[in-house]
Amino acid sequence: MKLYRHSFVILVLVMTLILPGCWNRKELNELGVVLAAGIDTVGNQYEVSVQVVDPSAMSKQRIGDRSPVLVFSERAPTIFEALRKMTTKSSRKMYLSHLRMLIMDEATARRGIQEPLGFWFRDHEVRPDFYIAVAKGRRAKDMLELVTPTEALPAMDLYKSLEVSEKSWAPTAAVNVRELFQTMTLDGVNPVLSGLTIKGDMEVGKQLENAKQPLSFAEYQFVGIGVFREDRLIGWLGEEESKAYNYIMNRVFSTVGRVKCPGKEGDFVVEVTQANTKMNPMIKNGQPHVVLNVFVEANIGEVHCKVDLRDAQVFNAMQQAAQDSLAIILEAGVHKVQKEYGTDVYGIGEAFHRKYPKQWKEWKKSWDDMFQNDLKVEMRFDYNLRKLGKIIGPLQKESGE
Amino acid sequence: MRKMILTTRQATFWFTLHQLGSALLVIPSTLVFIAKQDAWLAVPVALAAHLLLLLLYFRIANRLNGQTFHEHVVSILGKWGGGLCLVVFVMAYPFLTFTLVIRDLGDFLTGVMMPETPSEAIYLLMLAAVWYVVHGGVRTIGRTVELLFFAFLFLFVLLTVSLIPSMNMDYILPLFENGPKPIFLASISLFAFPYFESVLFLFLASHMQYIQQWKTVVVRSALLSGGMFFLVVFVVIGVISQGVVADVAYPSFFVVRTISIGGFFERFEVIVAVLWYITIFFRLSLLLYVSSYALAGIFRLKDWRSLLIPLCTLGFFIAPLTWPNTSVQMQSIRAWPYYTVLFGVLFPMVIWLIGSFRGNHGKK
Amino acid sequence: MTIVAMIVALSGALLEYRRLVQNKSYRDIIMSVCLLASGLLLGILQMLKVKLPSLMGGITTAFEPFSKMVESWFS
Amino acid sequence: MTNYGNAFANHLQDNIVAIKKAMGDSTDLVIREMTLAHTCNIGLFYLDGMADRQTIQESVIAPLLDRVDDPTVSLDVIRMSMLDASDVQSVQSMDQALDKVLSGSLLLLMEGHAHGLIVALPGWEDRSIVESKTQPVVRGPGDSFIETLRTNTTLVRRRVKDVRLRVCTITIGSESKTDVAFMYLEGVAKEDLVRDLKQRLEKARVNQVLEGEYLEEILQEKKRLTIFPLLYNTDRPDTIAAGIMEGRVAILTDGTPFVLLAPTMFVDFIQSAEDYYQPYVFSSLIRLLRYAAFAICMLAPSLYIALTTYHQDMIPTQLLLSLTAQREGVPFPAFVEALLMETTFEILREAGLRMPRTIGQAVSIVGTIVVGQAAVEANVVSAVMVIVVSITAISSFAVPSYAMAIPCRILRYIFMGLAATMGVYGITIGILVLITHLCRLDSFGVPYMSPVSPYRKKERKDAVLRFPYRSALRKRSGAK
Repeated sequence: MKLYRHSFVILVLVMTLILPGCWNRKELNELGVVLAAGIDTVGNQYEVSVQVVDPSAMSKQRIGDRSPVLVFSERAPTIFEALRKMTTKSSRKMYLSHLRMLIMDEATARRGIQEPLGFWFRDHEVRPDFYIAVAKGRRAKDMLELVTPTEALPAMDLYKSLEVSEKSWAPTAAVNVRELFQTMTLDGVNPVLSGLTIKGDMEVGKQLENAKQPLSFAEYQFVGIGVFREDRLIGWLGEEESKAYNYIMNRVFSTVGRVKCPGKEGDFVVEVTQANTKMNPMIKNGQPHVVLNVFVEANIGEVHCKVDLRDAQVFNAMQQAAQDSLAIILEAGVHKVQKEYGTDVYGIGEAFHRKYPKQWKEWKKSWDDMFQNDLKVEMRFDYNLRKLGKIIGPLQKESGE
Repeated sequence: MRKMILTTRQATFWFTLHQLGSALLVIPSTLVFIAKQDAWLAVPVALAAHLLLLLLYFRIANRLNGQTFHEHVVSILGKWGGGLCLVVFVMAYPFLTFTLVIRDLGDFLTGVMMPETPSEAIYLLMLAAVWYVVHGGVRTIGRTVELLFFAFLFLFVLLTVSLIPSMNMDYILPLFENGPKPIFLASISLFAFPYFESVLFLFLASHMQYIQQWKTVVVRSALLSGGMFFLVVFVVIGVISQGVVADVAYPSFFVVRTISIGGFFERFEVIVAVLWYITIFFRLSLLLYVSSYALAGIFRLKDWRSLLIPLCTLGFFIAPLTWPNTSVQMQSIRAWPYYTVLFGVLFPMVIWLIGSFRGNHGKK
Repeated sequence: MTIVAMIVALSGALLEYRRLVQNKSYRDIIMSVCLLASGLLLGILQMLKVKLPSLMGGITTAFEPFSKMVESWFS
Repeated sequence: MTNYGNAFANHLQDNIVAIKKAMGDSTDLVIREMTLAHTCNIGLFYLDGMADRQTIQESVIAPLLDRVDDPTVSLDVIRMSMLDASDVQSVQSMDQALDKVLSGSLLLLMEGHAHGLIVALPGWEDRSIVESKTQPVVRGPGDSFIETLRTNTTLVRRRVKDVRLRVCTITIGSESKTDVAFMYLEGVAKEDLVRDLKQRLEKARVNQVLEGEYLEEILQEKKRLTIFPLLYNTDRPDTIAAGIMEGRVAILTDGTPFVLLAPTMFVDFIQSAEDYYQPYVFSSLIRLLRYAAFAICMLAPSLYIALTTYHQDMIPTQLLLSLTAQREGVPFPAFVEALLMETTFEILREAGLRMPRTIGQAVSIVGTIVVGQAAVEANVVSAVMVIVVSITAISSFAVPSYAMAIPCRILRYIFMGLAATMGVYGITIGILVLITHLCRLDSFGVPYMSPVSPYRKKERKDAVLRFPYRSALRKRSGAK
């Protein structure tokens, strides 16, 4: 009898195997791997563009003249429809799990990102690990069509560039979908997105020629940070202000800053190796007050003025100058965000929420207003210049006067 | 000395995995929806409440004297009354839960892993596996769980450890934002599901050598699973913040999707799924075993195994009927605790009260 | 798929019954047949697309008042 | 029983006729008639090649001719004082006598005596003791069992010098009449286990036993259907000796160098004799590696299928792109591709095994390198598939026991099917069922997966890892 029973188990297995076949199977060569997607608003419709890898162009025996990626685009009132409509143009199913970049044009961002982004959260294929950016002054579709020289796959180029620049050049914000999701669900913080644009001749930039000589005709660039209120883009931060944003959000890993030499002509450049900001909310006279404790460690990277770096006094003066210039940047950044845009992208509201949950309940409703008008931001700095690099003095000796 | 079928170790692991069961994937969302960032506090509260409830179960267990639980119920409520109560109990609680778990599994797989696969195929495969392990009897289940628990533990630790670097303690704050009330309310959900199901362990008490062993096992497994729930809820809130947790269907799955360590240690959320299949497997095995064992006992069948296939079939066909769509399911999650109170608290309470009344009566 | 499941269940049950008949456990068979038949009946009804009530829907409507009540205590 | 007569006749000639008839005039039967002391007729019977001619000459014929001078000498006197052989017994029935002759003894009959003498002088051609072919070690004893039962028991006894070591022999197989010896330590091995084994073998009705596998199938419990080996087999005497000292029973079959050990647990198949001859840290790590190899051997192709057809989102982007590029133009689905390559490899492997040794190597080179390369070039399969298949194949050799590699190879196909229908879910269910199956198995009353489950604290020390000797005396399941 045991034999029968076991054969029963085998029967079950065999039946499940043979009978219904493979429902959800997707062979690799049936997939169009989408690496980047763009959303443009055209009238009342969304124009969704996707950048799909052409796998034969990726293989070793690639045929030289084919572009490594293809761009499909389609218009529909909703994202999902547009994506599905694309199947009429491509033999492969768009596979979204490997999405690296999602780019929206400014119009879409200004109309509200919640709606077009909903699909990317809901769909089971999309993973919450791609970056989102706003195409500044360009169409998202153009961004996808650009031929990039450094990497064969433009989307990977963008992805890596964003990662690297966030690590070593502060004025960009690599916002991935998880962070965006978080900032959108929390009350006391508003989202930001990095801006992306193309410099140069777009018409040539779309052709393979763009990657065929050392200097490209057109290239992308991450420029500044877009500031949102709720889910609508309301403005842009310039380079300095973006840097301020990153300092305050404690997202500076490393950056460089140009500082005027104290008492001399010329500038010197510091390389920030460590930056740490603590946000300390407090209530003074019933008004919100926040203290930002900024701790910075930096090295001198470049000196354009004639100073004697062996002199501790000079060095201290430089340190002070560096600190002052940082303070100016931060204050300008905060001022712009607070007074001009009046949207709390720094999450100061969240900080109050964490520390004073009761008070927050009262403030929650009118926080945007309070942020703009009542909030006092105080900054305290602890700026340390440490090292000089391989050489000590400026190469040019001070000529005898 | 009674015949020992389950060792303490086996029983502890089995019960733990049973309790983790489907809750591991679903419960963070439920708790966080109610208690926001304080949800992790609901876990110890529920655990404490559960330990109190266990005292009641222990009282009953003390009275078993080598009887199985269903024999005990019959001896208290009489042949017909007890039998009827038990049949209702079994069909409406362990068996219904059995079908719900199957359904949960199907919903998860078709929802986030393989949307085009028919749920029936998923049910069939899992039920075949569960049938096979339960058919081997408690002994086989015990051995299997002993082996697989380490796989489970390994995966669990791997996941938790890999999540810790991405945690942001700010998301845990502020504590007690809305006072203790939501925490208690949230803890009810956890207390009811899965901890009321500990009443089913009474059916297994007769498989242990001593009742004392059974008690330690139940407490230990509660602590173990409670600790894991705590860790999961805590880590999940810490990584993706309460707003997101409450808004995604399977937070512990979602959270792993966001992980990328060093650019290569990423995209391993399938581990969560595997983890979950393992717990579901043992959860189903316990529910099926208890259902068929108790039913066979009530109807005085020679072999409880003869009910396995019919029960699996019934479960297979009831599963699609449990809820027509996800919204009904969401809604039912809120009512479910109050339904299970009937079985997790009222039923044992009645048994205990009548039992002690009769016991005292007999002594006088 | 439903049919496959039915065939599997039936063949499995029949194999089981051969053993049970040998052991003369007729009581077991009766129980088992009852459960199996109700299961298969449900399956057939589903195949015929008969609208069957949802279980959890019923439970929800019956116990919603309690949950509302408790939730009101805690809010 | 066969139809030759049962008792000896008084007349030598009658006996000769009877024996000739029983053996059917086989040409290798030597009948040497001698007349001692002029009147005493005796007959010597032996099988040429089975008995050692030289020894017969030196220890039987020469002494008889020299020493017997009394024509009335009795067989008993000859037995007691005339022969130089060490093992001489009296034999009463012809059946017994012929059985002995068939296994290489010499039968001596004398006119007027209705019984005979059996002189054990086996001397057939033996293979010499060489290094183990199936489980060679780098460090450790190099000898291995051979086809002769006695040599084999000696090899074991040399390692277990204990008076409690029991060797008992039974003969099974109505035609092959194979000697099967049990070796165990009295008082260490469970008594009912030994009894049980013997009973089962004695009850078995088989015609022939040529190798241990015959016994294995007879002993297989209760017709339980499994593809896993429930008895451990090896040709290494040190492993067997260790097993005996752990309280297990070794079953030695005449005519085969493979010895069985009962009871057996899963972990035995992952252990190698060498684990005990290397530092324990290293051995433990190597064991973990073997478990990994076992898993890879079983799961690698199915995981490949599951990942590339269901869970592409689990593959890192760059890898996915290069996989996609490789799969461009491959006409088959991944499942068929895997099936094709795995089967090709199994064929190659089988061909390589059965081929004459000299050609075998050429086949494997042609098969693996040329076919693999060409298949990729021709875009029939993707390059990664070839890598996966190779890894699988190599892993299957890392499992020290060939017996365990077999179920692994079978299961691989089942897992591939599951992966092709249900992806990782299918594989997980497969693993759950597999583990359940393993946990349901018993090998002679010992759970197959012990000491891991059910957990045994003392025995665990030599299960998955090898603990140092000072903390882990090698005692396992049978010891009670």
